[in-house]
Amino acid sequence: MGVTRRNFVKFAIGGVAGLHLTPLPYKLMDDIAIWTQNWPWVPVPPEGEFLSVKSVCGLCPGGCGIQVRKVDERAVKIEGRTDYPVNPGGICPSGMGGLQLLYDRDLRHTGPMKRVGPRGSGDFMEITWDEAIKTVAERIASLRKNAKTEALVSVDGNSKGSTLSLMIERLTKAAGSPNYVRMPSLEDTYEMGNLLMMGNNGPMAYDLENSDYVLSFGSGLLEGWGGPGRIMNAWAVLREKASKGGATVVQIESRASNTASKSDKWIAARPGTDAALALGIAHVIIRDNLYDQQFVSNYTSGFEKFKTMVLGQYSPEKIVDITGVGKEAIKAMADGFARAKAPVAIYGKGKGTLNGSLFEFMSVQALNALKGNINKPGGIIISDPLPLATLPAISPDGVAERGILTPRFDQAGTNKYPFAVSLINNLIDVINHSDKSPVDTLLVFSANPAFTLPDSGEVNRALKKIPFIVSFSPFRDETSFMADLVLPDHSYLEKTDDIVRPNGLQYQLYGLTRPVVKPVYNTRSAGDTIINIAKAVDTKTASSFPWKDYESVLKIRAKGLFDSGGGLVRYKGAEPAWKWKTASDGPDYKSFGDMWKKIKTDGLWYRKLMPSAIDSGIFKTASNRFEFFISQLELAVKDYPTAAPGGNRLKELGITVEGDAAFMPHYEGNHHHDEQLPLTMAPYEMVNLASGWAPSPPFAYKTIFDDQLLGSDSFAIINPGTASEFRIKQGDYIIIQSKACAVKARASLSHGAMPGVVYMPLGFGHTAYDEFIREKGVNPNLLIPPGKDPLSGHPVWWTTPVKIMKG
Amino acid sequence: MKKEHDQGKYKYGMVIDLDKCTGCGTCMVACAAENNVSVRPDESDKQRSISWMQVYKADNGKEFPEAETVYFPRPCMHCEQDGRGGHAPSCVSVCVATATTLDKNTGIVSQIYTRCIGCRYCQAACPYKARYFNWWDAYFPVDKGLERYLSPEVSPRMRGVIEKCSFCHHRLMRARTKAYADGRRKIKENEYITACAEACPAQAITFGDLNNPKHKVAQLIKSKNAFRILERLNTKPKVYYLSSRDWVRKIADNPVDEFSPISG
Amino acid sequence: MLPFCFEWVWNVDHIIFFGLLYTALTIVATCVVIAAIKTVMQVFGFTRQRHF
Amino acid sequence: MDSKLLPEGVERCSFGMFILWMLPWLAILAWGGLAAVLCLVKGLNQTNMSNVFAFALWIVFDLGVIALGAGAFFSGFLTYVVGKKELKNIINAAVIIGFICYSGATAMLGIDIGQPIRGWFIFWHANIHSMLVEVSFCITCYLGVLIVEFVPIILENRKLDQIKELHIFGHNLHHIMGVIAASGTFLSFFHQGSLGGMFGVMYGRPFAARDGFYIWPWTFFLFVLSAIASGPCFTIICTKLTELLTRKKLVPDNAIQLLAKVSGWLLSLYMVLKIADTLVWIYDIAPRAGFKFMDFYREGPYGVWMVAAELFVCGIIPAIMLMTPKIRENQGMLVTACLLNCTGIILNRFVFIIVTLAIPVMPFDRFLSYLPTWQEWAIGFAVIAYGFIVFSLSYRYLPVFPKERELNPIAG
Repeated sequence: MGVTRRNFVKFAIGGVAGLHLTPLPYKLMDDIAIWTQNWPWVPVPPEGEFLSVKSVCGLCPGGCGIQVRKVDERAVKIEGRTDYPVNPGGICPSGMGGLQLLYDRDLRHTGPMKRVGPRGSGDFMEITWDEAIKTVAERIASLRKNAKTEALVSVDGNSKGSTLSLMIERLTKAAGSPNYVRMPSLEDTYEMGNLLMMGNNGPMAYDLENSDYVLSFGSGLLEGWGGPGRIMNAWAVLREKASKGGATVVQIESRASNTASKSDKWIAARPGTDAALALGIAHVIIRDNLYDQQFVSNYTSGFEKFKTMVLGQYSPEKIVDITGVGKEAIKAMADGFARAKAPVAIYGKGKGTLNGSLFEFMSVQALNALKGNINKPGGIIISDPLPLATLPAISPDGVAERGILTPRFDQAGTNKYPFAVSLINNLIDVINHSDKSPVDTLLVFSANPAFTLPDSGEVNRALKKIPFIVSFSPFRDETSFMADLVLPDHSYLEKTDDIVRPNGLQYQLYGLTRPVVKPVYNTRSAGDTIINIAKAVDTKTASSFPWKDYESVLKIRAKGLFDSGGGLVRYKGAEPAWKWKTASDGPDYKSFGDMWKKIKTDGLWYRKLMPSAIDSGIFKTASNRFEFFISQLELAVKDYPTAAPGGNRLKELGITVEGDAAFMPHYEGNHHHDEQLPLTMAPYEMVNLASGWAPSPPFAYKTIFDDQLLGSDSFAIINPGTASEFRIKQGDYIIIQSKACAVKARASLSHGAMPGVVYMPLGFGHTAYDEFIREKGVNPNLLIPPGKDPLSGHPVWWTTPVKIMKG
Repeated sequence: MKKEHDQGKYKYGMVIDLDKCTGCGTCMVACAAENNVSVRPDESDKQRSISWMQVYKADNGKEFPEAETVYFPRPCMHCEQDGRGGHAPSCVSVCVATATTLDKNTGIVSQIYTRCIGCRYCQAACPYKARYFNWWDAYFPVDKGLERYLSPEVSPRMRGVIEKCSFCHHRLMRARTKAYADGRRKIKENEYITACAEACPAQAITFGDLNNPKHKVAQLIKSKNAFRILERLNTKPKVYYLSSRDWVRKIADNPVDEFSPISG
Repeated sequence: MLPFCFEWVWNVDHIIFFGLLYTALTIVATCVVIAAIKTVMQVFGFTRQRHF
Repeated sequence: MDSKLLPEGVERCSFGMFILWMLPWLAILAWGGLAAVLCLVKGLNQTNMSNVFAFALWIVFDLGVIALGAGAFFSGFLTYVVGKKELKNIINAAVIIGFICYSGATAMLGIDIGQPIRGWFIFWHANIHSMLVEVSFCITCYLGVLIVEFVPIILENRKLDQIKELHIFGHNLHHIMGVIAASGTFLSFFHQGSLGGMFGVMYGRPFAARDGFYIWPWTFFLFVLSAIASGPCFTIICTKLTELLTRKKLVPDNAIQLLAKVSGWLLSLYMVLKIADTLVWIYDIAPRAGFKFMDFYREGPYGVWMVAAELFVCGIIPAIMLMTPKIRENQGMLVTACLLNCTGIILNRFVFIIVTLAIPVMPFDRFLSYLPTWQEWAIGFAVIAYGFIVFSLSYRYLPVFPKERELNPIAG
């Protein structure tokens, strides 16, 4: 049969029909289905063995327990730990996204770098570790050779008492410089206030979990205050109690923050008037005889003077005028606070990391003293520092001895700032007001002053003047972009480091991070780098650092915990660590070796809450009592010479009131009033946006609302009434101008804002990092002029006079 | 209706205590990290960014200083019905390619990414806006290194498909595998919880089997403060909320008539 | 669409839906095939082309 | 130049003129093609659609175009099934318009889905409970039917008709047209209805949700009705536009008047039902979901005026105009009524798509609005340009209007 036209057609039709009886078309369909599901650009995470590694979060001083889920060598998820006392299971959004901060190549310095572009550009060239260390060491060595060691300055953002901060201070001193400068923090305010009123500078904490009445003076408990993991859990505990009618939280804040919204009572006091309000409450408590008379008569001094002042000058009528809070509300707070079993008045605005006003804090602390709730359940807890071993003293040579004795550039501890330990803003001032920067080499550790300090413009000007800056930051932050040399630290997931008593914790806890993954990039633990640098400077400097590596330093210090006796290294979670105990617990380890091994795997050593009794001499003031009338301050005013002949000592300290009130907690009044700048700018912090040194993980930007950040614009919150005065509508661009600077933002109208106040979130406006973080919004620090808090000399963050206009 | 309780052995659900919720967003981050949701350079484009767990913000509408804020964390509601008695949620009954189904045995509404053609009908049908479309390819630029934290338990999605909260279904699988390895047939109450419930620092989220009276969720939903969002639509969501504040319960639904407060 | 797929269920819904669908398709296809076959037949002269 | 291809005995403009006329449409088509490539290669991020506006301009275009394309199946039904012989003079035009509408809509849908390459999953993994599956199946099948209906018209081209096989085939196809038209009607009925059903079954969206009959919400029937009420009007508009552009009378008045009359009656029936439906919606469905009628129109540009425009200006008025012989016999009035009718239907589709999605259901959610990007407009306009191109080509080379020769005798 030949191939005729007819046959061909038949064959074709038959073929097509027959084909459909075979599985071929269906198989092909399926293959196409599978093929359409494999795109080469969709990442396929490799499978592997699942592991879980316990550690501690090191992103903030809150020190939450974390466990990291791993697939082979890759860390894939961070979760909260239930076997860690701080945070039963939960962690904060930043901690949750920590892996992005570990792996994102554009967020991190991937190795030691030398700057090649202009300062601020972020153009670096990778060099070897040997070269990097040699460069720093030579720089320090040359300062030592020329006896100019004071020109070496370290800026340290690590929490106080951590081993790393000791090492940094040690390196600075051993090289011969007194200029070890810490970033300003709330700890400074606490420390100064407590030293003045109680003579005690041990860590202070609020026993929130056991409290039944929390009077919060602007503390953003839900904005990331203290250790967010712990505080949020404490919040749940308080809520649980509240549902049974047992706990009240009163939030005093001018903005309807999360804390204000979620608390039982929101009291909107004008920004900057907290001291007046606290003293107004004190007035009612004293007037109505609601204070703890036994405590006041047995353990305090200067009460009569305080009483006279408070009754004379802080009548509710006056307070209503100052704060805008109603008389009934003041009375209700006084009653609530004084009649509660375990009340506590807490201080520290926003996240509780930026310093506050010293007199404000002391006014709040006075309330606690009136109620006598010091080292009592639910009150404030003053305890001894962790019993860590001290490191052997350094052995400075002649050069260093000379250098250490030169005056600090920041004038901290001088007659002008007698109680301050370090004042970085003064350092910035000094640099900007000299022709040539007195600072030759600046070492920056775990800090980002170019972004986080007020008046950022001035800070950057100062940084530009410094001849040589070395950054140890693992992150590509603004300050490291100003650096000439970067010696990147590991991230907290790659190194062993201690977290010495997480922020604000009432019981003693030592946390230890561990390398969860092998270093992802060519970085080195800053502790090791410090030792390496010291060894490379010269033998004399090296002799102060006789250790093999940083971990051995940690181990030496931890030995102190063992020597103190007791303590636990395992936490079961059955009984919360904040439950008050009468008897000491532990130990649950055999030897120091055993203890250290267990700490290294589980990351903790702790003691359950058992503070020293009130009568065990915790007040170490001249009177051995809690001082309402601060003798040490009186001494500093009356006995110290004035800076300028014939000057007013009080004025020099920044105190404006006269008479006895100057030596007691008092309200300084509003001196910022300026016709040209009729509004107040109050920065605010958010738990889901990092505003400190470590950046927010990109994940956190999912949680930011689009009336907080939209595209590259951040929003300033304004009351609709105020906005209508300026004809500003939701989403309009506005210019906010202060003495320091003018910035552009968009307006977000909210009834949660106090009329006349402009609220701007801290943490936006980065100019470094990568596309997730860079150029998003504006940094309110630019607006904040370098004010000085009376007496402490620290920056004033929380009220800035501004004006706004449509932009 | 009477069949409703016989349908499945398990009915996993969630209770979110809005009095405890602080709006911190940890649930959102935990969810994104657990489920390989990528972050785009501009996450402020809320209409196109992906967040299976989304925290909504609402206020009581009053003026300063009476203004109050509440946060509604909103995962997929895993509805049981479409609102007119159909025994599949709105999104499931409309899906053209059977890419999403309601597992009658667990109550979980699944999403098969490799099956989805991206018609977005489910998105239009969902009143909770719980469904998200991948307008872009997942953002894991080459050399950025971010793909290293991806979990192999959840398959990353390609552009052009819908994704949504799965009640961390892979965690159920994990728990089942573990129970099986231990020779148990049942998983314990806290063995299977979602990443958001686990992460919540304020312990506002409780997760468990609504069918099991011993589970905390089953007890919590009996509270007089318990409610669901848009209850009137009758979609029978398995995510419940608790709030002692009347105005919060009131704005969770669209009441035509007067809202009657329950707490004095 | 075809009984090979796991979505396929032998229930009333499917029978009605696909029943109607395939009926309609079959009718259309049959008509076209008939037209085609008729054309082929007429072209090759098996039947005479009718004129109207 | 192309004179051999032109139908016999009719006048057509010069080839150069024709090319000039086609150029702008081709340009728009190319513009749309570029947009389509961008959307296919880069993804739907090229549009302004979002998780809120999951359906947007394209779907409005699709639904509008499919409703207006209903003229094809309904005229076919009237011609072949009911046996209205006078409609034979317009059925070709109706079929071509239908083909344009459906093929254009299908092409747009191909771009609109996130994974076009998996489009066939609709058929392969069909979920028969989804209205969209019903739509897809019926539209695809009906597009096939339209092709079968279109092929004989193409085969009537002078050159093609000379090929014996094709001539016979075309002839044979004509024979089966009755059956094809009937199945086309069946398929069309279901997909027009399912398109309405798509929105009516969104019970989570009280703005769109409707109760109904068996599995079909009332929108199912309303969409069918509105489509067959407006489709013929669109056919009339297209014919009138062609007559205007060619300056020729192409269709006898009786055909047009019949279509207009049928449209008018259907539209008035639709209006009665639509108003009843709206009242039920206002007084039953919305309150059940916790909404007051005015809640839907609290924010944004979509106010109550849309209801008034849809029901009265573009509903009742054209219905009366079309039903009144005096009015519809006036050419200007006829076209106005047809335009109003079509506008009303597009407005209806717009409301069901865009307004439904724009109105938040969760009370604490926000109202959002949407503006299409140029890519979306380009693809929308490209479909229009495609329509002009196909219709122009058909008019030029095919005997679309059987009475053209009779009505326009060439002098000499």
